[in-house]
Amino acid sequence: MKEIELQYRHPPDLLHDGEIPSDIRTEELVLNMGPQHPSTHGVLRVVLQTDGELVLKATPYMGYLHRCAEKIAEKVSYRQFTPYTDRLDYLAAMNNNLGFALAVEKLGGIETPPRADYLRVIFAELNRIASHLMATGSYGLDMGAFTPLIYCFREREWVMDLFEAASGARLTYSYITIGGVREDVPPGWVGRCREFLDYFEPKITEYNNLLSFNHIFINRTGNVGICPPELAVAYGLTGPCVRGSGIPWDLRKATPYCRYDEFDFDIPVGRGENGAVGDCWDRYFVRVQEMVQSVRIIRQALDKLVEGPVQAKVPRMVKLPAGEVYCEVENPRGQLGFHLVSDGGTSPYRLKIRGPSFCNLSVLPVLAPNCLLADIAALLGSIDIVMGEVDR
Amino acid sequence: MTESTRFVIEVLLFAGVGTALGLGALLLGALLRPKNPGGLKNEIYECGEPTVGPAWVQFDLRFYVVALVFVVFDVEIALLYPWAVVYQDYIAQGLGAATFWAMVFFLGLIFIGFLYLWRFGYLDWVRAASPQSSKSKEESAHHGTH
Amino acid sequence: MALIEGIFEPGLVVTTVDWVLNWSRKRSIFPMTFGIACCAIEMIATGAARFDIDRFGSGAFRATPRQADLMIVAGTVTFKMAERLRRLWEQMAEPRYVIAMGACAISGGPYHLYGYHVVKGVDQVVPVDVYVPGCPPRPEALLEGIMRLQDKISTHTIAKS
Amino acid sequence: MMTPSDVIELLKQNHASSVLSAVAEGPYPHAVIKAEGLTTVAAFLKTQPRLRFDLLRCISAIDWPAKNNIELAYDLISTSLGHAFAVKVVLDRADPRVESVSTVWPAAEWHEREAFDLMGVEFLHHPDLRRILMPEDWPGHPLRKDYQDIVEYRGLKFNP
Repeated sequence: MKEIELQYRHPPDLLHDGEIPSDIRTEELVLNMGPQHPSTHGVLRVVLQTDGELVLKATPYMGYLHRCAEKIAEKVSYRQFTPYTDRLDYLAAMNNNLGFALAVEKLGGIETPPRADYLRVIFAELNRIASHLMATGSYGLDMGAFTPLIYCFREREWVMDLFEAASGARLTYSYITIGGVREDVPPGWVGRCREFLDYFEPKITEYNNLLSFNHIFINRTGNVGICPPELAVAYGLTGPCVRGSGIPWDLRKATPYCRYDEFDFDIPVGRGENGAVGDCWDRYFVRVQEMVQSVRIIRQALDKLVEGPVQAKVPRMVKLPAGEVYCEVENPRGQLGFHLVSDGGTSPYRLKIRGPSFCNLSVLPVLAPNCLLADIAALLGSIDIVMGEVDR
Repeated sequence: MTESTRFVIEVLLFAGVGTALGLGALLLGALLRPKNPGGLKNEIYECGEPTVGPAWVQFDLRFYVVALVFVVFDVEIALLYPWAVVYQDYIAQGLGAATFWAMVFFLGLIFIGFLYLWRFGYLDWVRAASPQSSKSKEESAHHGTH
Repeated sequence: MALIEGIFEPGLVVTTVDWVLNWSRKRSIFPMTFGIACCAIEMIATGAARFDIDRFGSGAFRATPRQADLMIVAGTVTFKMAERLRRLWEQMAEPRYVIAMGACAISGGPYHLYGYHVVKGVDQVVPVDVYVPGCPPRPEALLEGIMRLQDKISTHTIAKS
Repeated sequence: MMTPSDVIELLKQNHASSVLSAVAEGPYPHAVIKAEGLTTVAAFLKTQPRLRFDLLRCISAIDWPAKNNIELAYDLISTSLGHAFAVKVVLDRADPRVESVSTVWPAAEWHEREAFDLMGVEFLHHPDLRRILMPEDWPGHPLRKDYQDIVEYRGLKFNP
């Protein structure tokens, strides 16, 4: 798989070997794109072997934020572990809660009331919008444009207010718990949510004109870090990274969960409008289009919101039968999987968390060679990792 | 107090105040800021990691070409300023066209050099013919880090 | 220790010099972009338009410790990261300050009991000036932390103690 | 789109020798494979036109000190056909050793490094088996049930 012919950024014919006299030899410089670096989106360290401007080899070193989530899962009860799932992918806490709740409910055979399901879909999609806003904003920052970040945060603050009204927190909500949702949304929340959607939809076209179709941005991200489809699937890429390479693989459509099959939305896929299919621009633009789809889903979910209880009858100390389950949800960054093994006790016997960013990052050493030094920031930003779920 | 001595005094005054402000700020800084070098502070900052491998390596020649082109155009702009200042007076004396074409000729000469570089691709970044890859650096990258 | 510290007796001149010195330091604290985990997102939100840290003069987030005065430890410090944190703190120029933002930086936070790889409190690694509790603390809490740091800076004096 | 029982049935036809046991119903349909036959079964699962499990989602290492073994669970899904399945391998706990499947699914590289790092499972012919999360000189494998917390590491005390 390694010898896939990657399209060189500079066509090889410029490599007129004969003309460059061989005595102008150059040595390699080993650089640390270390744990404290503005464009590594967290504490990731990449050792770059560079030859002048060209990167020959990039080896990522992780573990600087390994917070032992899986060991803690074996010591605390099921309900107590929900706050730790917020802190896995701290930009999409609702989706993490949903993943863990679905895994526990699947193993315990717990049915959730319909209103809870719709609320879960609404909050998961709202959190997808907030997470993609952060991703596009910080990607603009990586490429040197400061204003997109400020615009994206202006919208993100509105979503934060909606979350705060419902769950009380801005970033780590623990709102989606086992058996449903912690409490019902306050009165008038649905109206404010619709108001946000009407305000937000035209803003996406504004971002496109501001950043997506900006000539410099296209020059920096088009044709950079091209990831062919089979390489993407081989390295376990999921989410916008695999859809950017042209594969319409989305868990919400492939294996629908939590009533996602009742909504119609389509899966944006990279089409290579500004360079090859699967380059950085495609991965970025898939995220922008996904925000549009999320708005559609939320509108349909708000219309279908039925009255009723929001919490199933679940005992305070959840006790699951002995058994095993692997349950996955479509996080903004990819498939977040929980492999839950229970021995009948009140706390998981073993909980393996499959972080999408962990797998998406594994393609960096394959795509980095033959990139320019500045393209590493573009490549890393387009993969959009969160170190909380890489290191767990 | 002839015209010229007044002019000289003005220039000296101007230079004096300039340097005084500059040096004064530096002196003030040296007086007020705490100063205790040593320990890890003198180490090279590389994103919080100890550096891997030497930094004094044989760099690629392209950096030199790009630097040269920059110096040439920087000097060119530096020469443009005085010309722009006095350009008004020459227009008044009716010599506007001549001075304008003189500057265009000057800029054109340098631009031809730039076109040559651009055409033959010396500005594009191309992989060096025979990079001297060193396995040892990768090993030192391994155990130099934990 | 600066050249003029510790020479003069406290008096009218020294207090005015103190005031000017502390005023200039506390009104332009340059924080270092040192976001580790979830608190980093709240730190960026503090830097963004709504909670605008620029009102306190510390909006210029510097990427390198050489140009930074303040290190906001925003997130969980693990054993593997602690050494790098110490090195970064040492490489900052005096006068340097540290804000421990979030429960993880203060005492290991939710990872206190069973986190085998988490340092229980960043004050084991670097001397901390201001602790901002919360998980993650709201942007207003971080601004409060910066105000308390400004109060702490204004107590500094160059007189002979 | 094949149901788990079809997958197991197809597996038994082609690789009956290496399939020890299989469970089709329940929340987690899987087949337990002999450690020696893992790479051949893996290649079969990926290339078989009716299976085509091309996305290796997760490798989880589960420690059973009571049964004195370590289980490795490979969760697979096919992006073209949409069905999911899991394959398990049971290894001896004292010296867990298995062939690496990174040649079949390159995604396994990092998952195996993590299993080696946190659980101490040795993967043969792995391109680059190093610790991935813990520091290189960290004693022991933390996710084992009998892991004792260390008291001090490089001058930093543990004191919970």
